[in-house]
Amino acid sequence: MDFSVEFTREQLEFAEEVSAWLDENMPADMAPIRDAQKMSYEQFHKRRDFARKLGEKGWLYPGHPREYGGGGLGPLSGMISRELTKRNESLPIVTDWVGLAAPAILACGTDEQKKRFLPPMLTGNALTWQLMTEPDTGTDVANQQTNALRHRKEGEYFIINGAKTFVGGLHPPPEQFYLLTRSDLQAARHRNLSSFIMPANLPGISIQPLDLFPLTTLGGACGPSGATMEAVKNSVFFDDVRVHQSYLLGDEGDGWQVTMATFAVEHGGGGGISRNYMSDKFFDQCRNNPQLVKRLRDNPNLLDKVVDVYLYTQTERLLSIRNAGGKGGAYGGPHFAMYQKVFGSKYAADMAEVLGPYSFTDEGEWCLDDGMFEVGQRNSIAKAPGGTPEAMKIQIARALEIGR
Amino acid sequence: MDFSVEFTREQLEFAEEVSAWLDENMPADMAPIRDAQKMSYEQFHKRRDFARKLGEKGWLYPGHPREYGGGGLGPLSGMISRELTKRNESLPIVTDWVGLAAPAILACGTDEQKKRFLPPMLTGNALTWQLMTEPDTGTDVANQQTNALRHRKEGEYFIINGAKTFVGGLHPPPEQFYLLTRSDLQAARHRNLSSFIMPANLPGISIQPLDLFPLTTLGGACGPSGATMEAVKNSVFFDDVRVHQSYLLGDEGDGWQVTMATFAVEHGGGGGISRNYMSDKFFDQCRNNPQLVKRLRDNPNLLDKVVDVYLYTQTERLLSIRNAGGKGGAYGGPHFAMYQKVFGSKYAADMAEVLGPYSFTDEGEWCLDDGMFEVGQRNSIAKAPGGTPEAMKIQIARALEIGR
Amino acid sequence: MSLDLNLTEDEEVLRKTALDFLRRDAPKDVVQRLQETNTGLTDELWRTAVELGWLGIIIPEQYGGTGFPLTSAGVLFEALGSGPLPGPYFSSGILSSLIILEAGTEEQKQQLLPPISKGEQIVTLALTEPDYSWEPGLIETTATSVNGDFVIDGVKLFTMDAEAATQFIVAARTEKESGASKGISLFLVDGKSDGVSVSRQPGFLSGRVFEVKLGSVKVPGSAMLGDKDQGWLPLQQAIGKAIPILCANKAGGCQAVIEMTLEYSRIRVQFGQPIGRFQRVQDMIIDMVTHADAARWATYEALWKLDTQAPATESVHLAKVLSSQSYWEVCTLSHQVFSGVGYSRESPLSFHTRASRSLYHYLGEPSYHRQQIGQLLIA
Amino acid sequence: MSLDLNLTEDEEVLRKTALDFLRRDAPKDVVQRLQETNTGLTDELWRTAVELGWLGIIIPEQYGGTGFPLTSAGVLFEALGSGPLPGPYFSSGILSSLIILEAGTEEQKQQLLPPISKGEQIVTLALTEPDYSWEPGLIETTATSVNGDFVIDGVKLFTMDAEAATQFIVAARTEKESGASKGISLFLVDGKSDGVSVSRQPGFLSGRVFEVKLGSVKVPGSAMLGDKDQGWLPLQQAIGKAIPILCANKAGGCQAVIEMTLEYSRIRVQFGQPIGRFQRVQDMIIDMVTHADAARWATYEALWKLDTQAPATESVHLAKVLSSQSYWEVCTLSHQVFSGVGYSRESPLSFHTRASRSLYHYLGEPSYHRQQIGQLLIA
Repeated sequence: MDFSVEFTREQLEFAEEVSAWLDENMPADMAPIRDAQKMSYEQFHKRRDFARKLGEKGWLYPGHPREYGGGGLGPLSGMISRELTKRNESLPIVTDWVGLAAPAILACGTDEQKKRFLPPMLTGNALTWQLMTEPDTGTDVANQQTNALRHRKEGEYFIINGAKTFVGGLHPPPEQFYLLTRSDLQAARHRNLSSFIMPANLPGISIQPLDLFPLTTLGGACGPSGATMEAVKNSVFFDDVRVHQSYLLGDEGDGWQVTMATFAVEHGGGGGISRNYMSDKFFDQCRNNPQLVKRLRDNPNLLDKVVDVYLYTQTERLLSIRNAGGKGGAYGGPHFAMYQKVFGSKYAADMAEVLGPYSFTDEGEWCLDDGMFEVGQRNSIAKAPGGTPEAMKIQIARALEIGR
Repeated sequence: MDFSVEFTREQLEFAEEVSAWLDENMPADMAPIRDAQKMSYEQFHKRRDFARKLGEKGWLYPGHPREYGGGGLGPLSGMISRELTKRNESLPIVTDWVGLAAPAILACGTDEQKKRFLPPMLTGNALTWQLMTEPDTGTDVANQQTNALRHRKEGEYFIINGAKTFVGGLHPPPEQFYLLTRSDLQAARHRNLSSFIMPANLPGISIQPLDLFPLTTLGGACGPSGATMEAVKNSVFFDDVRVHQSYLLGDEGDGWQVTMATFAVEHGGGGGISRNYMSDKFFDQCRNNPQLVKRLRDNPNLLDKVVDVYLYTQTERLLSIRNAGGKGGAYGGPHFAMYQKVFGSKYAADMAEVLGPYSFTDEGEWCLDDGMFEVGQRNSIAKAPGGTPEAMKIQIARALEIGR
Repeated sequence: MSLDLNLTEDEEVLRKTALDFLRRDAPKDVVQRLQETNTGLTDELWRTAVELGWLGIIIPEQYGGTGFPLTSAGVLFEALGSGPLPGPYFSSGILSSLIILEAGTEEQKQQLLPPISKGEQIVTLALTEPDYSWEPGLIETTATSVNGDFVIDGVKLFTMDAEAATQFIVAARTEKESGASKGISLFLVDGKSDGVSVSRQPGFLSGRVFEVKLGSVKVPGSAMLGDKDQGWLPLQQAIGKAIPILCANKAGGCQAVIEMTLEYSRIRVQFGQPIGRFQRVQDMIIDMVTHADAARWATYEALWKLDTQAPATESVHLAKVLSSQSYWEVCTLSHQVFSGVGYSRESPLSFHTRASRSLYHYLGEPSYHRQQIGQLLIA
Repeated sequence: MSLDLNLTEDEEVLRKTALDFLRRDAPKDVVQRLQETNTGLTDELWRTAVELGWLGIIIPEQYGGTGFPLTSAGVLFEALGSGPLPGPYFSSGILSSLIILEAGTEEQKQQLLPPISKGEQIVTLALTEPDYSWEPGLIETTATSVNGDFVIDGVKLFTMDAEAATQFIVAARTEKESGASKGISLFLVDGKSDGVSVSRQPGFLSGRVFEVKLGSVKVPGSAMLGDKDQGWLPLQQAIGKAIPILCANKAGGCQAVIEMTLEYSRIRVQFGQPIGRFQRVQDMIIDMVTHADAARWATYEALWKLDTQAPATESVHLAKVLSSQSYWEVCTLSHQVFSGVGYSRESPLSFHTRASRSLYHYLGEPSYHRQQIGQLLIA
């Protein structure tokens, strides 16, 4: 076995190339914004503009096929986010939702659809929100109440009515929606759905931001790309929205298959090795915050809590290694993502115990690490984004061949 | 509110009377036998004989109605087991299974049945095993495969065929079985069952002890009455056993109702306030075992494990107080019993961590408290006796009005 | 055995009154608005609370209160916890009053307690410092004697309700060379004194906590509560009595969260049935009930012991560990059941999440109390 | 990144051979019988294991072994853990061999290792005493120098495989006044020496552990492994290398328990469907998999670090904490799934339950290793 995570010479050389390019092309004033809910319209678009610049080089989605606007870079692709991460910028801001729609298009779209939809998405020109969740549709994704029904006379058009919620991100509207709907009121469950990839500015569409206190789930928000679109969620309302059938993704009635292709990517954890930035910062505090160092030396019980956090985060890392290293594992369920969600709130509690009430304040002289821990604590209660642990357990049980 | 658990003057006076009687009537050589699987036939019957003596005075089941052989003692009844407990004898050995059948008879039996069956049971003359579990019937009690079918010609007889397992106790046979069967192959689920209270020595009955390593669940085995019949379990086989209909308990087809009346008693926890003898002994060790005292002073992490055990056992005690004190609680599920089962194995692990491998040895110079902890550790994995935690959670969810 | 877990008639009235008050005067939109203010108060709410006698509930009659047992205060604060109602009710009416009762001279009690009871003065404890701890060793604020007056210097962090308070009880070191708990004195400091500055320590989860800077604040010798250098013991005793009332407050929060979760799990439908039918959801709720029940009964047992003068130290520590952890965990689990709709700042669940976090370390975090239990277990 | 979690071809062969061996030569009835014996051995099994080279797997070729990397030994012992196969394979072939390699002189290695590798000698470590600990401070056994010989006095408890062993490695104090880890020397003591007595410490869960009494046992000066007073460091280093192989053994046990539990949950029907369909059962199994996966990969990462001479201390502690707890917890959860049928002494689950308990404290209980991690985290 080999647990080393060293880069090849080729990768390191490419990293230098990326770094040099960034020195030249990355605008100033892109310092991280810990609480993304506070990102202004200008700050947001500065990041989008930069993403387009990355997109021109194929570096926004470096792993996606080059013919559709990706970088086709294979094992080199990881270097780009690594170099971005080093600079600790709140980037790449436009990738998150495209990241889910693009694989669905690659898996289920026609050649024509791939050529039409992917390039603007992969070059950062078509910000695309995924619209699945509805007020009555959470874990039970198949239970869509938003209807996309064929127009009675102009049969090549669909008329969409309904509401989506907990979707999208900062500063609407985006360019596109990736939308799941019910398109057949009679057909059986799982056969009554259709997916669309469609413009977001059609008449009858309205968007309303929600006032939520967590930003995203624990892992996500604490990284350098914490300030992503996930920071703000919205409701989207469809009121007799007229959409041409050419925006259908997959055939009419194929919505469930398209969705499953999306989930396989969303819940799989992506195959990268987990790095938990919040716990990194936490251990830094334990080593370097003089008051804390003193308390931990005097109070072995508190130090034992630090060990708890260590064990949780090591388990998280080891499960992500299993995910990434793949073949040695016994099954392919989203075990890592589920663990991170369930135990994220457990180690958040331990961190708070150790750090004291400093964990909860996010501004001023007495806040730690620019309020990172307060944001982390808020996020630790959010388990829904990207799929609830319950939904993941359903998948894991299926992978273990005990669940349906 | 009042959390005091003091006795009334009347209770204390009665306790003295009991104590005096015990001084005179309890045989010598009844020292506790920690591992009840090692209790010999002679030791067993010595205890049964003494139980009959208690039964003559109505002190074997002091709370049950006097007219059927109980003591009718009301609030005084607790004093008897308290005085027995003080002497730390492995008593009262015959009570356990009668304890379940008797309430079923009281709730569902006819007057005639009560008069016929209860006195021998409550005076210790009819040891009665409860036979419910089958090889394919655990949590799903309604799924009985043992058939009691009317004889085609002699219609007042039932013919019983099938197998029960994980039932009964030491040194078979007992005098009676309290048996649940399927009596109707056509009727709907829950309406196809009948209960019997019947002799255990009929032709066609055979009993085979099982070789199990736990004795009972955590709480039970660690008390002074740990060495109960539960220590050994058996399989019981019925091969064309002929039983007269006068042994039916409740009407034919009422088996489910009778069983539910039994469960209400079995899972309710009985209303007493929990005392966890194993954790008592554990805290004694922490205070008085010189090596352990030293380790706990030197090692705050280990002391923190002791605190974990303390918190578990206090929670257990508090839930039992809620059970006993009743009306303040929000619902009436078997929460205390469930907690004890689920967390019993957690604090068993903590105890082992603190006590070291001494926890696992049950004889010789180096074993602690006469091997009590080894027995406790073995028992901590046994959750089925008296109902699995899963079955209890079904009941709790029902009591919370969310489960069916 | 005289075990009896029922409320007395008086307690039932207190409870009902408090719940009615919340329903009528402090429904969820009011609570949400109050949360965002620096005082957690409106004049009307304060006036009503004073009229109902809540500020003087544990203050003896001779000092203008009603002198109810601690258990009754627990019942009241359990009910208020279901809001949870913001405001300095606990800080002033319970904790500070108890400190004055434990530490103050007869004269100080007569002078200070009636205005607290009438709501004219709002007093809060300023104890913890940058080296955050509920143990005495880390107090660095000093009070230097100058011609019979004292000059106080230091920084107090995470001071509850400091903006609403008219006065602070400040723990300061009057003797440097003594041991950890010796040489600490308590002072009543007017919030308007020169040298006092108060600023909020912001954060959604932080609650109403403030930095209180004391820069050469001059107070008269008469501002000292009780004896010089001897402030720690009465302070500890007062905190020990106040803790289970705070625990009751958290237990009330747990109960409210459980009720809203049960209700939601009965009406929210997924896969064709109420989510409460799913074993995974049931197990979360069963966990919540276990936590909350243990916390509630540990709390009332501690209160009962205190009211009957039984040794209560261990029970108080137990109650604080269980209730701090329960409230935290009950909210976390509830969020998992509610998912998206619980994340809204308008959701009452979020009020409780916020309270469960902001009260977690207050009067000692669980690990502190666990340590104390550990010492008692091997004593 | 060169992350690769696959076994090498050699390791696949080792694994397959070991699993075939278990199926053919040590099926469940044999394991059950061996468990009840004092040695855990039969002559045939031992001979086969020797022929397969298992006793010399980590012993370098110049001392008669095959000198495989530690990872390979991990693969072998993971496979054997699925039995779990009783017997002194680990005690002699891994732990004692590593101690001799770390502590012994060149001459001692040449003399002692070949017979271990050939299975002619069975060596086990006798370290822990009534004041049970894996830290050096509590060793009270003494070795007194008398005319170039040593006289050893003391009691060693929970000594694994002592009945099967022909020789013990005994840690004894040769210098009283030194610090905790100084003044300890290691001696090779023949099991048949005068003054040695061995008796089993019985108990279903205790495994094959023995009290070894050393009453004025005389050994020649040449019996000392390595340098006088300097035994603790090499002992610690050997234990550090042996631990992850023991962890692999536990990981193999976990995997076997998970497989039997999965299979049972697919075939056992209650309420008209396989119990694996119930969320409560699924959640227990998901927990088991989480525990076992973390333990397994922590173990192999530690082995990889040791084999590549990377700093491995933290990883070794991590592996021991996770694997001891995982094996314990996986068995406990499995019992909840199996319920009654798992309680039988004939059930293979009970073999694992027994092993998970008896190996829990061996080479340091989790709290000991947690403490070490804590120190590293703030170092």
